[in-house]
Amino acid sequence: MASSTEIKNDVVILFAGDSGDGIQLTGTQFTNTAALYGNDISTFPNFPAEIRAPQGTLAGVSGFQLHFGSVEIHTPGDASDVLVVMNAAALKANVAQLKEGGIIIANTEGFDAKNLGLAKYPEGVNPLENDSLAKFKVYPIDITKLTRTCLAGSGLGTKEMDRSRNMFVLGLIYWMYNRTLDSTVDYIREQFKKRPELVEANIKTLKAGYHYGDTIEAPMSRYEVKAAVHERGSYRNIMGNQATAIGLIAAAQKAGLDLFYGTYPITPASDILHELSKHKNFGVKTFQAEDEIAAITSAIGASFGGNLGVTASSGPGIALKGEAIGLALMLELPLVIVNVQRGGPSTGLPTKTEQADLLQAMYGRNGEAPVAVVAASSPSDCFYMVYEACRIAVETMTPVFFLSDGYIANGAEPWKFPTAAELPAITTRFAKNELLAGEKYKPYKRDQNLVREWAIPGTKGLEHRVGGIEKENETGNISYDPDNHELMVKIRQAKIDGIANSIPLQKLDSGKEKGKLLVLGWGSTYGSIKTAVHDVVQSGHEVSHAQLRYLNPFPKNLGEILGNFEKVLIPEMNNGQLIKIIRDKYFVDAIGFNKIKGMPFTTGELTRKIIETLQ
Amino acid sequence: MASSTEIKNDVVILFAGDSGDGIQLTGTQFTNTAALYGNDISTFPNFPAEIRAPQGTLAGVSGFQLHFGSVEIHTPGDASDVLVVMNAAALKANVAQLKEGGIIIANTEGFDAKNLGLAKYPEGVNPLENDSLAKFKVYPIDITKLTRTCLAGSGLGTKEMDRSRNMFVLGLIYWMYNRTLDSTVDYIREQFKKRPELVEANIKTLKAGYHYGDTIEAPMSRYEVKAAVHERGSYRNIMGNQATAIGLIAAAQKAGLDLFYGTYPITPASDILHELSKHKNFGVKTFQAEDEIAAITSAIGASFGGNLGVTASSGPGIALKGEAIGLALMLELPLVIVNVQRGGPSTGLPTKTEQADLLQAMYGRNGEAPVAVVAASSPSDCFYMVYEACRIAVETMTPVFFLSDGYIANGAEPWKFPTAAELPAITTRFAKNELLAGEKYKPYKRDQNLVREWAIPGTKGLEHRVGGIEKENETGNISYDPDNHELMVKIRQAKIDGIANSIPLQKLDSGKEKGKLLVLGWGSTYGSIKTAVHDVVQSGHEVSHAQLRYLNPFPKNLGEILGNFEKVLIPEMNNGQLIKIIRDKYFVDAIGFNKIKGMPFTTGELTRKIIETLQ
Amino acid sequence: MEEIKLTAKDFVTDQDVRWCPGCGDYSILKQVQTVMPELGLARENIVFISGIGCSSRFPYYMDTYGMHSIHGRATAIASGLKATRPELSVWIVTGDGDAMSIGGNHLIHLLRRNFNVNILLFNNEIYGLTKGQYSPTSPVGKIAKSTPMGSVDYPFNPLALCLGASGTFIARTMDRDPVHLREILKRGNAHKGTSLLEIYQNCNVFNDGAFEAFTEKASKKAETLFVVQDKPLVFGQNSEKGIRLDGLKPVIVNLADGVSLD
Amino acid sequence: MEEIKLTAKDFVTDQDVRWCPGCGDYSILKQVQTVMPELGLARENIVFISGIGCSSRFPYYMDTYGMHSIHGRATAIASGLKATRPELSVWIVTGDGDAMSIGGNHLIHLLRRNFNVNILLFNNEIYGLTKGQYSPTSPVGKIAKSTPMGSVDYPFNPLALCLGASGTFIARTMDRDPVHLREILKRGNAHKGTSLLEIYQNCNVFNDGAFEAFTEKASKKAETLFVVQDKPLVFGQNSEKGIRLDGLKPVIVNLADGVSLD
Ligand SMILES: Cc1ncc(C[n+]2csc(CCOP(=O)(O)OP(=O)(O)O)c2C)c(N)n1
Ligand SMILES: Cc1ncc(C[n+]2csc(CCOP(=O)(O)OP(=O)(O)O)c2C)c(N)n1
Ligand code: SF4
Ligand code: SF4
Ligand SMILES: [Mg+2]
Ligand SMILES: [Mg+2]
Repeated sequence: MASSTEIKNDVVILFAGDSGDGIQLTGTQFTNTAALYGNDISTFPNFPAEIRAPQGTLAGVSGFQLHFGSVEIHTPGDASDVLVVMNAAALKANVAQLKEGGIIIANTEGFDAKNLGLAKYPEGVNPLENDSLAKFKVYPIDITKLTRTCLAGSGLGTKEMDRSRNMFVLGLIYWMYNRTLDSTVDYIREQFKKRPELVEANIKTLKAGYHYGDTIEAPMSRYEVKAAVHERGSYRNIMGNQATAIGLIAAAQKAGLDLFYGTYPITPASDILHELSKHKNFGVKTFQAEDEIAAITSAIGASFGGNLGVTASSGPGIALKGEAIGLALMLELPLVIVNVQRGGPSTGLPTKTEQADLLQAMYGRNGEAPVAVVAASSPSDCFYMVYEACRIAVETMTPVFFLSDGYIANGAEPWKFPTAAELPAITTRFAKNELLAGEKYKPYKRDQNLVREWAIPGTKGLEHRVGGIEKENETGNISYDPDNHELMVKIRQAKIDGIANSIPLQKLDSGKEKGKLLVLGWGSTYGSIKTAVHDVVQSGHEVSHAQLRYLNPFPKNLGEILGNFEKVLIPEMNNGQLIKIIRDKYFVDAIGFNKIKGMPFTTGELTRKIIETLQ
Repeated sequence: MASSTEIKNDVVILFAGDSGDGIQLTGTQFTNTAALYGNDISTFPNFPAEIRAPQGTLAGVSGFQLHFGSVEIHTPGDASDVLVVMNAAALKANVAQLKEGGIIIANTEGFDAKNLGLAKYPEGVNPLENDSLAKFKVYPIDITKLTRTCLAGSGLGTKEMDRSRNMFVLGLIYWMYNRTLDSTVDYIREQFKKRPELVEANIKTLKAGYHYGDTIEAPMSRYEVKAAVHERGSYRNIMGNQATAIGLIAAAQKAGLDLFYGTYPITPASDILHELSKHKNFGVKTFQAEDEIAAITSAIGASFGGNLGVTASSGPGIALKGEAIGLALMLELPLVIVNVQRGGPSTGLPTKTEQADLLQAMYGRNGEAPVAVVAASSPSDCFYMVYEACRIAVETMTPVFFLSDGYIANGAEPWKFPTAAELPAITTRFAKNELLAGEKYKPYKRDQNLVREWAIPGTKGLEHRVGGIEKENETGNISYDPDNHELMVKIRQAKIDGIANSIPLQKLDSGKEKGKLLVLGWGSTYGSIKTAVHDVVQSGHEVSHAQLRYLNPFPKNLGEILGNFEKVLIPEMNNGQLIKIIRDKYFVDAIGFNKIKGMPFTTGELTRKIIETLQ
Repeated sequence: MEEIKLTAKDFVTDQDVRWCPGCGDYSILKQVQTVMPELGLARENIVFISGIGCSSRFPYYMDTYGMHSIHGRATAIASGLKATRPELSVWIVTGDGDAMSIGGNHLIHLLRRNFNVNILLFNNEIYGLTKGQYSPTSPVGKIAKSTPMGSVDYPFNPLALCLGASGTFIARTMDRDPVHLREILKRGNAHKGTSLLEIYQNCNVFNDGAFEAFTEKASKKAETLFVVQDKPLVFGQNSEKGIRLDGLKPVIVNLADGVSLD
Repeated sequence: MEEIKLTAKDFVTDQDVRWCPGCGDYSILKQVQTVMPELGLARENIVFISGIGCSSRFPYYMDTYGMHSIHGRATAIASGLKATRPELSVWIVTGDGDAMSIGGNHLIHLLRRNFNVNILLFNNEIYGLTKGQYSPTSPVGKIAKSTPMGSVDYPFNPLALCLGASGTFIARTMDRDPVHLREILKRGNAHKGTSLLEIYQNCNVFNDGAFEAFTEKASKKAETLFVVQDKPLVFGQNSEKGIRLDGLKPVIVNLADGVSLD
């Protein structure tokens, strides 16, 4: 029997189950459908560290949280409205984050004795059968059985049938939120085109799930989440690593350069390589090197040859690149270093997020070795900031760090594809031979921004040598002269500082120009801080928010902004790194707020801290 | 004819010539003789970057500056009283640093047309023959000819005869300062024991040089520099790298451990390896690894096995060790990392000195990865501070950075050998099996200082696994738990901070407890700052001086000390690194004074800056 | 000595094994645990050191001393340990990427120095832990996550590389052949010097069946040649094929065609 | 094309050469500058890339494009350059420490990938620039700065290592044999794929005479064997010795004793 439809501004759904249950796929499908529908979205996949941890165990639980709405969405949400669990472990691991009165859809087959044991429930205890879930709306459904009956006679083995269980769930959720099955149906057709029987089976199960909503005895309510009012344009749902790959290609195209991507696989950066390796047609060369040192040095070789050299890794791999970064900055060649940060130190928490590599980016090399540093504030911002990293590298002839992290790398949000015209110009200045007769070429001659020319092999008459030993300014000849060394150190620093002239001034994301408290964030904490500040302001307080994306150099007006507030609060997903630089550089007695749990800030944590700081 | 003897408190002599002229040997010989005599001494060898740069060229000039006196000596001196030059290039490169009225002893044969050309003197110009040296006392001597005549009939070829020229010079200088030839004669006998004819030749030339002083027509005056009043004890003349090697051995012995030194050669750190490889008898194992990564990881393997694992390099090599340092701190094993700093970035200035690797030591790794950092303030202090690095590493089960630099590594000073009893105890706590029946061993159980035990392979019943992934506290099992990660990050930080309880409080080197200005230095700038502050105080100003040797953690009372002064001046041989940490940590608006020339500060530079700051 | 009385169980830890169901690593773990007691070593004198990778999780499952270190460096760490504690029995567990990509330099230098340690190289011709990129042992044309159009690099032959690095004991075995695997483990342990044991290991998630030809009943006999001291190189369904040197070129001959076994 | 008209002089830079008087590097530099004009390459299309070491100063003395990079990485840098600019003629200059100690991994992987570049490996069996420590090619027992009692490590045979890494062109020549050196340089340049040229180079300051046996008139004939396509392996004072395969074992035979040249 049909049931009432309630209107909601936003909803958080968490799909959870074994890595084998197709949880990530289910979540991604719903996300895409919602994106097409025009909802604003933020997602948070949460994988186990092992490829396939043992089935049914707590360690094996894979989750996909998605937050969609008709209003602006900036975080995956602190707690969920709907929790879909394929087994007992999935329930146990996530029920604490379910809102009171929230909905639980449980696959009863995943709650048999074996699974309850693996989930470490005491002998004979089944949460679905005692009152432990009293404050939630629980829908126990034998999804396995329903899927099998629906596919009976399909000729598929039970193993293959069970693989479609996630489609049943997806169908049911589509029904719950009044969504069409079209895009998922198209996906299924494409995905299994070589196996028509699977196309049929999956679509059948998807529909079965959808219709189950109507037929289910325990009446389920349906909800409507209207489309958000986005500015017009073609939107797509994008993850940070994809956005990074596309941003690199866009920048290379705009600069009129070929892209060379030298890397060595590492979680959570590898997907950028996977994405780029599909785009050879755009003049993209990907090189899976033997190690991180070869990855960056091959990129330096490519840059020397006139390509846009890019290398990427995560913390441990970046630690291996320090010496070579020093070489690149001595040579004064363009180089982009992508660090998709993860939990450290050492191998640390490979699949979790953290912001603890900022100081490494700033200081992780021998000698006075300044490089530019930028960071992305959201999945789609990865596109813009890696693009900026490329622009700065090419126009300043210097290595530039682009910092992302596991949270935005795998998280997704709807994104409006920019047109090439909308993107800032990138001017590449290859040196031409304009020497007068007998004149010697000076590879380290500089323009007013202290930037040298890019004279690439193949240019007749500009033959020259570069190297990592200290060089005489202009000529580039080896020089041990004491004064020249000091001059060169100062020039290399001044060149980086000068980048401040080509980047936008810092804007406040919200709040007044002057006031009691400024919350200063950087990188991926943007969404959580924005949401928290918004809530605090709603509750009648006065707070301002600024999010840094340019970290070295800082925007010129940052000092002035900081001076306008009585207090500055700096939340970071580390033990306090940006705050060290701010205190030193601006001599502002900023207050730190640190979370080091491999997880993004929740809005709640931040609002509490902000209000506490205001007192 | 004999000539008057004038008494002097201190004298600076600079020997200069081709790398082939035996300059370093001459300097070292005079240094040892002066040390035996009881003078206080400071030396500064200055090599060309090439093994043997072309003879006669400015790039090929090798210098050895030595400052000795009856008073306390803390620097090699800004300018020299005596300049001995074997050729024109040596004169040209160094005459600017000769005091007005200073003495020049020039080997005329090194001033022929060819050498004048190589030294880039204009066609036909010979400084010895025009009045360009009017303000100095010049003694042109054909040392080559005199040596050859003295060795005529010795049966040696001219090439071999000429190799003794430096002995002639040395003899003359010995005469000038009334020194006995004994120790050099002994050295010659030992050195050439297999070639008696060379023993005879060199001694003969040495004496010829000595007697030449009496016979020379242009009367030379002689000087007397009385012995300094040192506290009693057996003194030897020691270079920083030697002191480091001996300090490592002493620490291992005191801790009751074998020493494993895993390294890869690099200037200016290699001499530590050369020194240690002579001491296998002290349970020292040196391992020349295939690269810096193998150097440090082999040391980690040795530490895991219960040895004192040590690795050493200079800037570029240290940059390669970052990832492995992170592993060592995750494992919580003792490890000493020696960085003999040189000019950077990248290959930089390999044979010059710099202090630009402090921030790399503090932050040059991925994730939140704190390690302890100490630095030596003089050649002999390398012994004490590397000893401290070992003590902290073993007693805190953590990696510790020991920072030295090219200046003190190759510089020398007299040093009183400490007795084992005088050295602080080092308590090694190997875990014993005290488990109760059925009890599981907890490798990460901690004492009140948060330090875990050292359970080494071979200990029955304590079998356990360690790794670089985040671990559960106490058990050490892999853990992805968010709260545990934050706990572990805080524990690792607190463990390092806690070291402050086991190190001495910061003392003022000179000056009042409170006042207008504190000059705060770290590491090898000690001698120059001490001398400069002394001079400024002599001239009636009030200044205090503190030199940091413990950089992470800082001594507990540092904040208090800083608070007692109106101004804090921080001189560094870099572009400002310690100052960043001080400003952040103590929120003191310190003033930086930076020299980035690959050369130590001169007393003059510092006094001027101090006085300027006082105004 | 009492250690002789140890059983495979004594080498099992309390950690649950976290490899994918069906991974070849399980079989290797089992064989190693089975062989250990037969080596007459005291548990406390055995150390397993690994780098990073699925295979490198191995030490957590062996109840001996162990270190799960960083990617590619197990060989160097083991060198430092063995150089200072020669009495210990040191086992290195590494993958094809860990040993031959990032760890290539330490591997060849260990072989050159010939420390008395055992290297278990789990070769699944893929990067497992990072979810399926090609490795230095993947065949040319390998379609993997990072090579959608197929890889272009020539692979290493691990045995040839290790010979070139003057290795003194080099063997190849398979996860699916427990008997041969145990045999080789014992031989490697017996060898004084560095023993390199390449173990074909099936990654059933990202490179399933890479070694089927050698491991599956149907083809094993035809495709696999077991080299035994002083025995002729004979293989084939009914041991009808052999390898003979034609000058310097090894050629496959058919024993049926009257080629004698000498 | 006009480049043919270039002479050795055109490849000399204005930087004064800073090797020790008598260093074998001088002769190699001279031969390379002599051969360059004969290769029919435009100067602007030639790139020399080196690591760190005495030998690695080489690019500063060649008036082409060049990079004096960091220790051990020239091979990797060259790979990135060649992968993106295949039309360039890329030459790598490296030492025995630079190529086979710290740079060992990149070397074997470059050989595996077989990019069309030329590697000039200056082997003086010592670390020159750092003043005389033993290297991976120094013989066992080498007394050097870091091994006062003599080294214990077995050396690499560079050619064997590179073969094991599946190198496709591997040759050895000497600083003191200009004619052979020039010949090999041309052959290496002609080879499509990675050419590895090991060049025995005398370090007269820290390892003088390491190769005397092969280079000095007195012993050269007796100790050196020049391998020529399709020619028998003959050497000796009066070409009286030869190498023949006794089964798989190469043995030295005396041609006088009626062993024919086939
Ligand atoms: C310095 C560093 N670089 C890269 C990685 C990412 N990583 C972990 S394991 C691995 C390769 C795994 O392949 P293999 O060694 O063959 O082991 P397998 O998983 O196949 O057993 C990589 C690239 C890392 N952890 N550390
Ligand atoms: C990362 C790093 N480690 C170590 C060094 C020091 N270093 C410079 S050259 C060299 C070895 C030189 O030997 P080789 O490669 O044989 O060249 P050669 O000087 O003999 O020509 C070493 C260890 C360095 N410059 N950088
Ligand atoms: S990914 Fe492959 S190698 Fe790794 S555990 Fe799974 S099956 Fe085994
Ligand atoms: S040290 Fe040796 S290799 Fe280096 S330049 Fe001098 S002679 Fe040549
Ligand atoms: Mg593998
Ligand atoms: Mg060498």
